[in-house]
Amino acid sequence: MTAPHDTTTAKYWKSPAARAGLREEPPLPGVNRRGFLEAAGFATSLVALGGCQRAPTTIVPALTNDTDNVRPGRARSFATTCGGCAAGCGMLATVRDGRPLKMEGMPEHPLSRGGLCAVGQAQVMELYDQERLRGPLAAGKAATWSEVDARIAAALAKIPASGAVRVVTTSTSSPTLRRAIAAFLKRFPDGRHVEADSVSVSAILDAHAATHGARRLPRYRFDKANVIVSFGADFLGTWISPVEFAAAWKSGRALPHREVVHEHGAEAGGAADASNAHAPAKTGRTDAAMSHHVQFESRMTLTGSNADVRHRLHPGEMGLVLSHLLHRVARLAGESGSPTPLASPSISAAVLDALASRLWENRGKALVVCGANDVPTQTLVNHLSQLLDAYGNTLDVDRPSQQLRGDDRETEALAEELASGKVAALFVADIDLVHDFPGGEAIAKDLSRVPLVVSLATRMDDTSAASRFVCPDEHPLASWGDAEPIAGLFSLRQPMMQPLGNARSAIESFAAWSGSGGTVLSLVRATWKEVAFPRQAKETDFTRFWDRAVHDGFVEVDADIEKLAYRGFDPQYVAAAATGKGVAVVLHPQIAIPSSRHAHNPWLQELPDPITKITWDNCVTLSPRLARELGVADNDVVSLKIGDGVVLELPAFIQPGQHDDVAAIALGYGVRGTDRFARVGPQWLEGRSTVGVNGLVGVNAAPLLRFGGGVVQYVRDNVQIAKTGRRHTLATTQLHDHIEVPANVAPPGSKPRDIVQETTLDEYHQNPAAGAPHAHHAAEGELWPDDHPYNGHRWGMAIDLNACSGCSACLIACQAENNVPVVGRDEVARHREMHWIRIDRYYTGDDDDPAVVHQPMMCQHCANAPCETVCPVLATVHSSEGLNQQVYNRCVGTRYCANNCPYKVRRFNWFDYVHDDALANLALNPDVTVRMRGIMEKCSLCVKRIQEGKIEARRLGIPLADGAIRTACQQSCPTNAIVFGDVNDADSAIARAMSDARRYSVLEELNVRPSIGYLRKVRNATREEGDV
Amino acid sequence: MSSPHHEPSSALYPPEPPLIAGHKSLGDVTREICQPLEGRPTRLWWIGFIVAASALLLGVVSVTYQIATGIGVWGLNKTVGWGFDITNFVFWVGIGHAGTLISAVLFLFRQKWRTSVNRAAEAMTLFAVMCAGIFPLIHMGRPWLAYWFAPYPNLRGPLWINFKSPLVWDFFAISTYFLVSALFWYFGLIPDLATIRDRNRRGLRTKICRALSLGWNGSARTWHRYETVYLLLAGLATPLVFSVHTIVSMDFATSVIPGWHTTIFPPYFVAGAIFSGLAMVLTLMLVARKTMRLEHYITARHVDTMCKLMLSMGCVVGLAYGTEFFIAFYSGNPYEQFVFLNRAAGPFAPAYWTMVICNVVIPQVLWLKPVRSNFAAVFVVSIFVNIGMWFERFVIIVTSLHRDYLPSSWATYFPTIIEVATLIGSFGLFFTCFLLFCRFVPVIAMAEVKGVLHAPGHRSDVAQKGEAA
Amino acid sequence: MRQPYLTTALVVGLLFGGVLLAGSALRLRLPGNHQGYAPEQPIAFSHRLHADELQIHCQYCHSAAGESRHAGIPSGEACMRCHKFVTAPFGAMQTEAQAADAEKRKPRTIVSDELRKLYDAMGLDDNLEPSATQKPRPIPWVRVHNLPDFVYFDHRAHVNAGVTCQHCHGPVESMQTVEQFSTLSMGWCVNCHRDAAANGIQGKAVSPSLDCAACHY
Amino acid sequence: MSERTILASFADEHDALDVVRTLRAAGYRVRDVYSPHAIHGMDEALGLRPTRLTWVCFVCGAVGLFAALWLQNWANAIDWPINVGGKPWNSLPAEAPVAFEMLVLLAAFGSVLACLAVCRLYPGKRVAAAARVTDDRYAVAVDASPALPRGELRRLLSEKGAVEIVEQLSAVEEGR
Repeated sequence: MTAPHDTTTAKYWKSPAARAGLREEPPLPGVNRRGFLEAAGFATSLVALGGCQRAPTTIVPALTNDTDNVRPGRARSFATTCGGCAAGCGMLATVRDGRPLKMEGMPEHPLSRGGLCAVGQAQVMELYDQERLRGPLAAGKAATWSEVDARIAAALAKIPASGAVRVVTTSTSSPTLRRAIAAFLKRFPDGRHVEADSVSVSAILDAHAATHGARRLPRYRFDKANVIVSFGADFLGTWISPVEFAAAWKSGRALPHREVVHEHGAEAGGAADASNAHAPAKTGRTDAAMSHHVQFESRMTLTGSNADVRHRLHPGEMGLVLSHLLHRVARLAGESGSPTPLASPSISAAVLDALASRLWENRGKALVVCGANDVPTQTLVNHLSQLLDAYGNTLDVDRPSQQLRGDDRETEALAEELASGKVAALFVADIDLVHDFPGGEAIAKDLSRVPLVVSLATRMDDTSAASRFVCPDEHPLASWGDAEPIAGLFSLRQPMMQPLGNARSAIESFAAWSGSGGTVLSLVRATWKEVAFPRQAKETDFTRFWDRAVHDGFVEVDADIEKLAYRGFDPQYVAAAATGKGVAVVLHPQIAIPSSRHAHNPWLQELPDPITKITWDNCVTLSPRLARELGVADNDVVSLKIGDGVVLELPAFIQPGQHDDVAAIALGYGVRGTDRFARVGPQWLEGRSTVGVNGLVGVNAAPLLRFGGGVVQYVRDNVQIAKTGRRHTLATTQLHDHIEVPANVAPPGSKPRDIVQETTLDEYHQNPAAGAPHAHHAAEGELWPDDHPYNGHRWGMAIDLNACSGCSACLIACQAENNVPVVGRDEVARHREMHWIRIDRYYTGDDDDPAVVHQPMMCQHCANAPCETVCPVLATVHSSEGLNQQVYNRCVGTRYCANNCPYKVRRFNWFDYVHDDALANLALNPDVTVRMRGIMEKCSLCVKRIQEGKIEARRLGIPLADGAIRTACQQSCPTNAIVFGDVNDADSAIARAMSDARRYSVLEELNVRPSIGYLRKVRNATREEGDV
Repeated sequence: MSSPHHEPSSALYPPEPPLIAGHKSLGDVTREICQPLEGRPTRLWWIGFIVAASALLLGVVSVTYQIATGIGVWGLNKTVGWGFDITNFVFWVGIGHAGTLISAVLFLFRQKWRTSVNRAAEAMTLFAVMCAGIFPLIHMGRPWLAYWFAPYPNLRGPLWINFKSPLVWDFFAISTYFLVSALFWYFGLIPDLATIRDRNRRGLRTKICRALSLGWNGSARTWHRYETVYLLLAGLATPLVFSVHTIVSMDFATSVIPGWHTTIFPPYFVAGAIFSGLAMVLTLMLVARKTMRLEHYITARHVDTMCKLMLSMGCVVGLAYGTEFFIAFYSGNPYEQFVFLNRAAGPFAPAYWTMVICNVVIPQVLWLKPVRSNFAAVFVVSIFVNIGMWFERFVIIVTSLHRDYLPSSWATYFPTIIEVATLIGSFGLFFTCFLLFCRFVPVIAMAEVKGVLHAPGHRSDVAQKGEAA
Repeated sequence: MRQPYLTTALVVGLLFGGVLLAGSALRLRLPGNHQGYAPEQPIAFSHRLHADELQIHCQYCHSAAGESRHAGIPSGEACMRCHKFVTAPFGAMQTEAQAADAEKRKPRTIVSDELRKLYDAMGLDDNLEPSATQKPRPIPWVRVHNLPDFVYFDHRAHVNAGVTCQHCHGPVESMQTVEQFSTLSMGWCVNCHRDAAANGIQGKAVSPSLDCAACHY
Repeated sequence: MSERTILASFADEHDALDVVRTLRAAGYRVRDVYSPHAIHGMDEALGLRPTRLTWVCFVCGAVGLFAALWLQNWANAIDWPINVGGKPWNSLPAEAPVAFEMLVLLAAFGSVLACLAVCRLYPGKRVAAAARVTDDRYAVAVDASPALPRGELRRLLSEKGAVEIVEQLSAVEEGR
């Protein structure tokens, strides 16, 4: 990596010494975080002050000198590694005035390739969280580190030689942390590091142990696959490493730029005109490479919603269908070995035949993934992958994933050990055993019998509450750390600010308890020197190696891992069908709240689930038919009962596309402490609380989990569902799901609205403009062609619906960038969410088994904007660069503009939204205002970034380069679905996108001439298969 | 010298009941109309006043709460940005139309029967426009900045206003309408104020009347100019009446929202406004007639004529409903078709059918003479029309907004108690003002009634002139 | 009978004139216009002394003006670049130096009252050594130039376009206490932008934007 | 002008109208007639010329119209042209509503204020209106200068139905 990072704001810093104010090298004695916060304070006072009277405000300059690196008001980006989940994506943190503000993806990072998911971006909210523990606790009381360390040491000293010492963490790929834990455990004869994942893929590793001889999680290469078959794996949403997979998945489906083929050479008009000369040849048929994605799943996942072909499948039948598929492929491969008569599956033989031959034809380029945490099923997948020559091609086991390595057997064993009282000391880091694991309540009881329980949780979770000592880990944004998500990919984490309290990195804590001590920086450096540095030959000097790592954020070195050998084709087919098992309940992670760790994040809680569009709650989703049979409607509270007596009461939500014998519940809700959100929204006469009857946000579904077959079972059969008669309103951001209007009010002969346009790959090959419902209107003349010429820049955006997976990372990017307030459940239920960008999710076709499309929707910046005409006070007008500007100062709040917006993208400040948490306010972007009540707001196309880009280019005396300005949503998008730029710049990516044959405007017939173009979705399936 | 109750002498003029019944002399008119102002208020008045003032108080409290807390206390949302607020606005503007219509338009058409009702109708106009004017003000997110609607020189560049916005047109139309209506009303009131002034020699009332009557002495030269200017005002007010609701309708007609974007709106709104205004005038007149003992001034003939007018307007409104549906069907525009089907069968269907039944079906009973002459029945019909016209505006505003182009953004709307209280409060304001008006201002234009006392059919004038010649 | 009209006209005219006169006499301004605001600062820093007499360039202290949205208030450390040595007015220091010369001793450190405040803030004792008791703390300067809500001003864009500091801030180099020179009203901004678009800045053609979003976002 | 006037009151408008015609035919100067309501034909009988207030109305209306058109054009197209919804800077149709409203507003207020001015009506004006002319009497004020035969006049008035005849020396204002 040699090219300097070029972002809109700044270069990364080169060495830690050059940067002032961090914990390691305080530049001036006595500079503490207060100095920085006060320095930062002057930016917020700008926002807070107003009115006509002049109350004196103060400007408090930083105490330290203005070094070359810190300029008040200038933001700079630093490379680091995301700590949001175990995936370890590369991240750029934008830091201004000593505080990290905005998390963005790192384009050069080999895993995430520039994207960053919603969770990763929302970390700032967790950093600036009032309730994050900021100092050690002993027996619930604040203590000092030396005191706590001494007491822990004393307790450890009392452990007999036979005493079991267990360190439980979530999967961690951090070499330093693993070393620190190992060093700590070395002292104890029976010391073990247990990795436990709240959502486990243990079965995949176990299956590889069976077929390849080692517990190993392959790295899935979706970018190398021509055919992707997923059995319930939500790899675009929550499975293992969604950002990495989404980027790779998209790169296997990217369509080349093609323009409309005109018979008479007529132009498509508008923005297309200028760029035609520079465009590649206008071609007829091209064989655009696009992978074929088939999804078998029981519930509607984000991945399923993006599949070319989707089949509903009972979770209990997955093994059977896989067996059939494997059997067919084996026959094609000439492998014998299908002696077992198999039950016939619900998927038709023709479908399986076609799929098998498609897979076989694409062997070496086929990828079969399975989300089931079931060893026999995963073993079948491994055999199938072997037959399809996937290992070494679409599956990488030589540089495997280390992102998830949890072993459910060990977790189960730990639970048993706890129950038997064998454990003498337990250290729990980054995982909530009590809340997230089977038998959590029993674990809570057992914990009280363990002589020493130390929790390293960052907040008071159920496990911490049952621990004697809480030694909070520092937030990933405020401490050093590292990760090795893929064997040989060392990713560094560096602090972005001075710690806000007295928390201590887990690395440092374990080092302290093992007696070796050391600061986290010295420990990380030591690890890198001893582990990473020797595995590469590029740099010979460790300091240079280290500096490069700090600058780049990651280093690629040799993987130090043994090769695997396939043990031979010997499948144990799953013969049984799923019949007779009644309704199964499927427990799954939610995209917004992938684990209970993030339940305290208001941004994520208010992030609508990409499929259900529900915020602030989990629920039990039922298929329309099952709901009909049970007589359940949306928002009815139902009770779920499984034979062994667990009863759960949750509101129901009808989810089209779900299997009829499945009820699905999201994990990670009902978390201790979420009662804090009871009053998160505006408080008024009819305002309702954000929390449910249990006083928490959502209900914890983990009590339904069980150990079985050596794994945690996320599917439970024979669940009894009954109505309770109570209702609980689920706050959804979308009321009408279908692209067609309701049948009772549909005009006779009406067709679905062509808001989202799509076509099939075959049709696209015939005609790149296939799927357009009518001829382009844009070419028709303007009424006043000379009045508004747009001679300078003209900003535009194109959104590739074929790339957009609906993951909603852009929502959080926008929220962080533009200070979008959190409004709470009641306000969302009243359809008053404030997100500037939303993702419209439409169902098409059959209600029970629909196809799904996702469409990001934000202000379209129409050239003939209906909103502008109606504003009486000129509060929304058009800029000379084609932006629809919203001027908060001038807005009097008639809401006429919002009414007249055909896209309904304007958001009104119904109340003064809460901004009284001074700490949380540190996450506010000082370069964008915080709007008061009574003001309309909406997407500004990140005009702050546009201004910044223009001013910087002018300052440096260079022309504004294409791509120098990136909007927040564009930056974050894992699939690069969003292109932004100057349409008047004929060489720009946006001009090319705007002239693409797939490009269309939503509601083109209104002739409002949006500046946002959409690129038509293409499904690699026939119309029959894909429900197009 | 002819009697005031002159029988028409020619067959050309079929016998008509007199405009003013009860053989009144000029002095009777003065006395009977001034009496309610000079005596103590009746118990009925007090009851009405207390009820109205309580409603007003409720409204004041709810509006204060709303302004202090935010528009969020209404049930609006990102999709339905206007609900009760603009519904009430259009409703009250509509009510405010009959007054000026009766005063000005009927004056131009020389409809002498207007004299008994024009004063009250004009007052009603003023109060209704006041009620209407409050809603655009409080519906703003930042009502304290409402003065930004006016184009005044400022230190912002200067930054003017958007003269292309229908809301600016509205601002000009409503304020002009209010000012001109107030002027028209006051101008017509001057001679009557002089009458009150001259009846008493003492008291605060006399002092106020002396100041406000501007030294009116009934001189023929003044009357001569006064009549001309009154005619001019009527001539100006007539197109003004039509312009106001035309402009109000443009708030919707110039938008892009299906169900709003339609050229039928100006005439449709004007007809609807007159319809609702007449209904409210009828409601009030029937009440005032009973409670203020004005049976001789507001006669069956007045009510009958008003009923006929109302019936015809109801038919126009019904025609508009039908035309809208037909054009939606005929246009082939799926969005437009959907909006109308959604009105009739969607979530707000009850509101739609309430509107149709109240505005189109029920007024048809007015074809029957017995109904028109049964004041109780007419009263009930007028109440239904008032309800129906409120729902018409609700239907237009809310059903069009709640489901427009992108199904993803479809939403519902349900009013909060604050909105309901504000609506009640606006009625409170209206009736409080009206009751105060009944107490302090002659409810019937004495000078005008005196002018027609001698002229049932006005044959006497002609006859006299002929004799004199 | 003309008197009433005459009287009315006269009264109205007098009232109007009175308001105008009173307005200008009392320097009444429209709400929000803080022209002339000159708050007392925690340290009586004199721009006249530093910028005029000593000819220190504005951006020596306000060093971020060319690179950042904010011009930046200098940190205490920036002051210390000079005031490590200059601890009191020149005259006083000279007198002490002469006295010390005369008495053949090392000159004592003379600290003026205002600079004492700076050293206090920096946590320095009488000999300008880090104090054991006093921790450094930033100096809470009072903001003079304050824009209304929802407005951004970028120093960088203006400084690099060639707008002089004095253009907006007025003759700061002549001010003992800094006061707000311009109205900072929107019209003031807009008219300057219009003027610059037509006439350029110091003969250089520039393209100042009149778009709302140039400042409002 | 202080002169002697005979004020004759009538109970019926037609009597008043009749007597005015008769008196004027007989060469008497009828100063004014006071009535509780406008009497049809009285302007003719008194020989009043049509008022020119209509022209005031027209001029005010024209001023309102053109001022509004000018303001809108100047503000939106010349002083600070701002792109609103891609519409042209100045478009007459969009300016029509405001221009019309301003026309009506200025015309209405202009003519009323002008009328009050020419009629010398203003707040606080003290009048000595003839008795009951704002109630139920019609009063005819006849110039009773000594040159004219007063007895004859009184007789004529009684004959025509005057219910009351008063002679007074008063300041009589005369309209233009």
